[in-house]
Amino acid sequence: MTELTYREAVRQAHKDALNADERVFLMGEDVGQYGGCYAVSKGLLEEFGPERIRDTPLSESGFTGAGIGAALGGMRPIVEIMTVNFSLLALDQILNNAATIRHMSGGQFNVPLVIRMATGAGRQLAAQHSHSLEGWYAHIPGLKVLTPATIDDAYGMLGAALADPDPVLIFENVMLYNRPGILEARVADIASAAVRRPGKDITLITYGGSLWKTLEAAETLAAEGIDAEVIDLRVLRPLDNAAILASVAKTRRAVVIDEGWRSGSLAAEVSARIMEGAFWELDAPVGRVCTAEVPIPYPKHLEDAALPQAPVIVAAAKSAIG
Amino acid sequence: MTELTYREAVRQAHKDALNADERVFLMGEDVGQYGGCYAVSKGLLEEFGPERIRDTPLSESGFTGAGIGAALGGMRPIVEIMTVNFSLLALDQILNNAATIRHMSGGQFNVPLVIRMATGAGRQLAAQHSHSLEGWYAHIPGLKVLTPATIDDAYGMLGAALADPDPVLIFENVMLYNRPGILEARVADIASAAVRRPGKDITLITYGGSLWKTLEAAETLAAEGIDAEVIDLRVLRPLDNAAILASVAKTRRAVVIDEGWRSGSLAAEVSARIMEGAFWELDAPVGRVCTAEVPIPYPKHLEDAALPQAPVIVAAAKSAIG
Amino acid sequence: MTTEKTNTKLHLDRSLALERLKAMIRIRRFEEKCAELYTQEKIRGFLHLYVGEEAIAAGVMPALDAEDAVVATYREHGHALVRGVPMNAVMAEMYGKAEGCSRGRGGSMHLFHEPTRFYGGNAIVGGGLPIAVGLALADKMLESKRVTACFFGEGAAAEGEFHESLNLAALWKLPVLFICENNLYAMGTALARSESETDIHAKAASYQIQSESVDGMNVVDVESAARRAVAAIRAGQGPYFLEYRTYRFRAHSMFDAQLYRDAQEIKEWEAKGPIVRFQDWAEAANLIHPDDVEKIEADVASEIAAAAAFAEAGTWEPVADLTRDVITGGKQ
Amino acid sequence: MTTEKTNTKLHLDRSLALERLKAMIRIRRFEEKCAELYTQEKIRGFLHLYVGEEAIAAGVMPALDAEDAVVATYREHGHALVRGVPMNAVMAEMYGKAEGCSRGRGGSMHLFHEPTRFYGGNAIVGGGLPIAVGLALADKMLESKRVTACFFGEGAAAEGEFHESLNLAALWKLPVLFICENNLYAMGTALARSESETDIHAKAASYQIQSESVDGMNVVDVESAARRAVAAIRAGQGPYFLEYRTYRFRAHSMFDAQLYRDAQEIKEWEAKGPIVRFQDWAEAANLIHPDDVEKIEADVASEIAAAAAFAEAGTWEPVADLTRDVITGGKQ
Ligand SMILES: Cc1ncc(C[n+]2csc(CCOP(=O)(O)OP(=O)(O)O)c2C)c(N)n1
Ligand SMILES: Cc1ncc(C[n+]2csc(CCOP(=O)(O)OP(=O)(O)O)c2C)c(N)n1
Ligand SMILES: [Mg+2]
Ligand SMILES: [Mg+2]
Repeated sequence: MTELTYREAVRQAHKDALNADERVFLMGEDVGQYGGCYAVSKGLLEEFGPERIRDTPLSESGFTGAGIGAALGGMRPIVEIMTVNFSLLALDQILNNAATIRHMSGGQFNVPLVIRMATGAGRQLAAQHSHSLEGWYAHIPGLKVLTPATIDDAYGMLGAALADPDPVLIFENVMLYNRPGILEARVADIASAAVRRPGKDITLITYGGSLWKTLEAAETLAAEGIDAEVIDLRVLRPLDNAAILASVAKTRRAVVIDEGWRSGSLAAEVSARIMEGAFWELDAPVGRVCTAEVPIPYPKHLEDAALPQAPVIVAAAKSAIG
Repeated sequence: MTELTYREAVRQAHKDALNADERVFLMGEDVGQYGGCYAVSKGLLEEFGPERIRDTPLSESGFTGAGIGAALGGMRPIVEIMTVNFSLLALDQILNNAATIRHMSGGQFNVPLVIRMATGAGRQLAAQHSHSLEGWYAHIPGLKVLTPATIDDAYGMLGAALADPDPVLIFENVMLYNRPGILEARVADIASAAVRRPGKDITLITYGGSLWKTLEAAETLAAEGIDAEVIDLRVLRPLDNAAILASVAKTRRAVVIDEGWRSGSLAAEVSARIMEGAFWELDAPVGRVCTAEVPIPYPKHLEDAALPQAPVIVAAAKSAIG
Repeated sequence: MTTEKTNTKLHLDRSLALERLKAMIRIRRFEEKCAELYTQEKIRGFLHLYVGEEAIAAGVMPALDAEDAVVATYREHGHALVRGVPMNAVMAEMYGKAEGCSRGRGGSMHLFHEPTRFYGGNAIVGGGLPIAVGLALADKMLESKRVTACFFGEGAAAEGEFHESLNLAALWKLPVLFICENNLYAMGTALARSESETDIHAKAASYQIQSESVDGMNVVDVESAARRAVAAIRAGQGPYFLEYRTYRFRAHSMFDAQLYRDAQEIKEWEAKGPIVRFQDWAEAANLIHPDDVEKIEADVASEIAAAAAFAEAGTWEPVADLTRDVITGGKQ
Repeated sequence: MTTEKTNTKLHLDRSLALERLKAMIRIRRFEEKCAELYTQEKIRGFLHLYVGEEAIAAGVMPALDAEDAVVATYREHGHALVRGVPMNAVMAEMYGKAEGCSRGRGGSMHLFHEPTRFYGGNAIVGGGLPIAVGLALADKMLESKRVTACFFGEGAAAEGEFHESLNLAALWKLPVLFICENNLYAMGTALARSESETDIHAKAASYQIQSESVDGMNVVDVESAARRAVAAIRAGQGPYFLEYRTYRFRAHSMFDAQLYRDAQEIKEWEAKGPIVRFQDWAEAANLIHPDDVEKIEADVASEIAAAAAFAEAGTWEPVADLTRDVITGGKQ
């Protein structure tokens, strides 16, 4: 077991999937000759050739729709949309076709399509290149939405998504690509949340890039005698209600940490579910630490201020504990 | 004061705006010769001519972006996207340009654009033509999101939106167009929620097409001795927090009724805000009545079952009262 | 669905003539029945009739093989019927019954049928084109000889998805047959008010796609062109684009007051309607006889009556199954 | 910004030659400084250099009037500088300082400037085209004679928004100057791997838009074409499309390993670079002299040094203002 980065784990998952199933192919802008905008697919073109590592023109709607068609036609496409910011151009295909075809065909046609995209802020890419819309996508019935945060999930979720008969969106937080770790489990489920740190005083619920900030906050809290449980949602649609409620029933307090803009965030949904499922167990209102409601500004100090950060998580946890 | 329909109120608002300000024009698919897909703009072409009642090709992204440009260039465009279902094709322009330009230009450029669209289910138009995404749009900073439910708002909100220096989205629920009423107030604010029925036992919070079902439910409850307060949010972004919290502080119970799909609905945001702002005042968990998480099916009985209905609202209110 | 093998030359003998005429009459009468059922509120939602355009579906489908795929629009009853989706299943779908070809979930705009590879039924203008490209991409990668036929209106040509799809298909030399049903109007928008270049088939050329503009009111021309196109595609020449010039005799949907065109224009087109024209010609050429038509009409009438009865007798899916098939294998 | 009136004929005298040469050198040195500042982490985020393409901005901007509008991409430092956005404000923006032309909010990809009607700085490929169409629509409705110049790369031509925008502009005869900077690559994707029709300016013709393909490495040709185009637009002929053939000498951004092209190709293009070529020609034609170039270099160097100092001395916007300007008049 050697150390590898999140990026390498995703790349290895692609290699293994491409080797395991002839129907699998990767398609997207600059996945081939350029090596992938975040270098995820570097080297794959040489190994698998241009048919299976397929560079596309700048046509997000067109090639995402083509992914849907190819999935209907018997293939197992992985569509890479460079970043979530460009996925808006493909949203009609994702919502009106990928997410609905199974249902509106009365169950006749499946769309076994995997769409991967980078998400998140933190690299000073400003207002049009820093969205965190994975929680937003989780609103759409018919989709599964995954947010791998660990090396194991970076690797394992791709295979699980490919095995799923329905469209699956995988959001890779840009700040995680360089993160190193050890690949331990080769198989990931895409149904359940994970307790990343057990604790008894408060539940911190998060996913994706914010997991690591939350774990950092949990350590700070531990130093101050507060034992936080950290839940990594992993799958934003469908949410693992049972895991959330079980933890809150134990700790009686919760804070949700979410890189999405606050209003209409996934954190709101989690809070509402705790309201509905654990209101009588709560000793304090569920808190939210989200991104400020602003298109992300370019300067570092403002970008940092806009995003969830460990000290703010710590403060929110303390205020929930009172 | 004569009776008119919601459709006529929106039409009259257009006429008055077109007469009041030369910079105002309406642009969209079939707004002219066809008379508008929901007949809102019928007769306007004859009255104002093809420059100001401008039929566009099927190019949602193109003409919405053109609306942004025309707004930047000194006009006051009203862009009609036939229905929210097609607005996904224009989402890149709405989110990445309309909502961000003021901010990312450091406040130099405003986008005084109004985008109107029909929204909602109930006409058996099935999976691709029945979305209720207004709550989803309310996630985006930089936009204002309006949901006129009454004749007064159908009329007044257009003028208020045109007077606003920033992009405003107006969602007209398709089930309301034929609703008759009297136009009373000619001016509408676009900042506050409205109490449509005062009450003391529970707060029912809703907006748009669901307002009337909720009022109906309130009457049923009244017959059973439960005095519900009904709040029409009117503006989904920014939400009128104060109005929500003031009512809940009084009634200590609330149900949110929202035609959006449940997970990630606006109702979740409202619930989370009550959690944050009125947890200690609550005598019961906040309930949600939302649309089932399914692309809307064509048959009437299934469509009805998917959407919020008065009996379900009544049941939710009763269960909150316990 | 016709089962004859793809063949570029069209030998128009009596049996073929009868078959094509019947296909068109079958669509026409079926839709007339639908319009009637709509006023009876048996069929609800949007209903887009194909009346006047039947020659296209009737002429194109015989050029396809059983293994080929079809992607259509919300104006797709005709395509589904000629492709071979059983009329009973189509009619039950119009009613929203569980016996419908999409189990009632889709309605008029979303006819789907796995056995004939009929991929809908898409209510988003232009939304089907990328899907067709993808189906063809799958076929190319699987080294199959299948073709994907993609139908859309001329209004779709203004959408960005049209542009992206044509480019992808041409760039990757995919086996897509693009079929533009140019009926001159997109709802109330006449072609010249939506396109700077009104010669639709010329657009295809700008993507280096072979294309033809064809009289869509003449079923023989329609079929000949479709056979040429399918042959070229199967020969590995990449996509092919056919513009069929046609006309919609009825309103866009059941909600259209038709303010944008006058009755005279409709009348002129009706005079060159695909059924009357083909029937007259075939009778004059002695390929068919008046009593053939009577027989067709009678057969079709009883098929339609049976379909309506089938749909009437169909069942409503239980509300408990509301969230079935949102995702595979269970409720969400 | 140059203030001379729009003029189709280009009289290339000494002062003009010096001006164009300086414009190009000014961009080049500014960006070299930016690259240096990037390695020092003074500039962060994405940084897309225009090196090799300077002749286009330098040649097009003089053809515009002060009242005209400009819409550009994330590779827009050169456009902003020649258009007349003060270098200090551009450099401060690169730093993210409050004195930047977008108050630091935008950074390299989002230069905006109201006084010169510079509408950004758009980081979504193709996203600026509909905006340019709208600006031109406003001008047409206001019966003004203004032109909107819209810059984009050849990669954008595959996007649906390109298609929709060209059609709208042509259909409505809007005063848009479309300027395609065809540098042969979209990130790592060579033109032939993204377009079935690689002749970009031919695309414009399919929308009935007047178009030309021009050597983008020759500032004189660039300007002449731009003047012709602007004159045609102002004469009410509708949109005009210019394809400038050029080449990007540097990586796409600071994160690009350039696996997709070889050093030899870059070298060949560098030899025909816009600055070296124009300078050699103008010297040979005795329009300018080597010491002119020295003076330009010296002036530019001190301007850049001053801009960097200005940016260094600039201030960070207080965190308390984070949500300023999300909406007008206050925080959200
Ligand atoms: C993206 C999108 N925009 C708008 C509509 C509304 N709409 C439905 S059909 C139609 C006209 C389409 O015309 P055309 O493509 O020519 O097909 P036809 O109806 O004439 O067969 C419009 C505007 C839609 N369904 N999808
Ligand atoms: C819609 C969208 N898709 C993808 C990207 C990522 N991206 C940024 S620049 C670029 C290449 C654009 O190439 P071209 O239009 O030729 O302009 P150039 O960079 O060569 O000047 C890509 C793919 C983007 N910014 N926007
Ligand atoms: Mg049409
Ligand atoms: Mg390029």
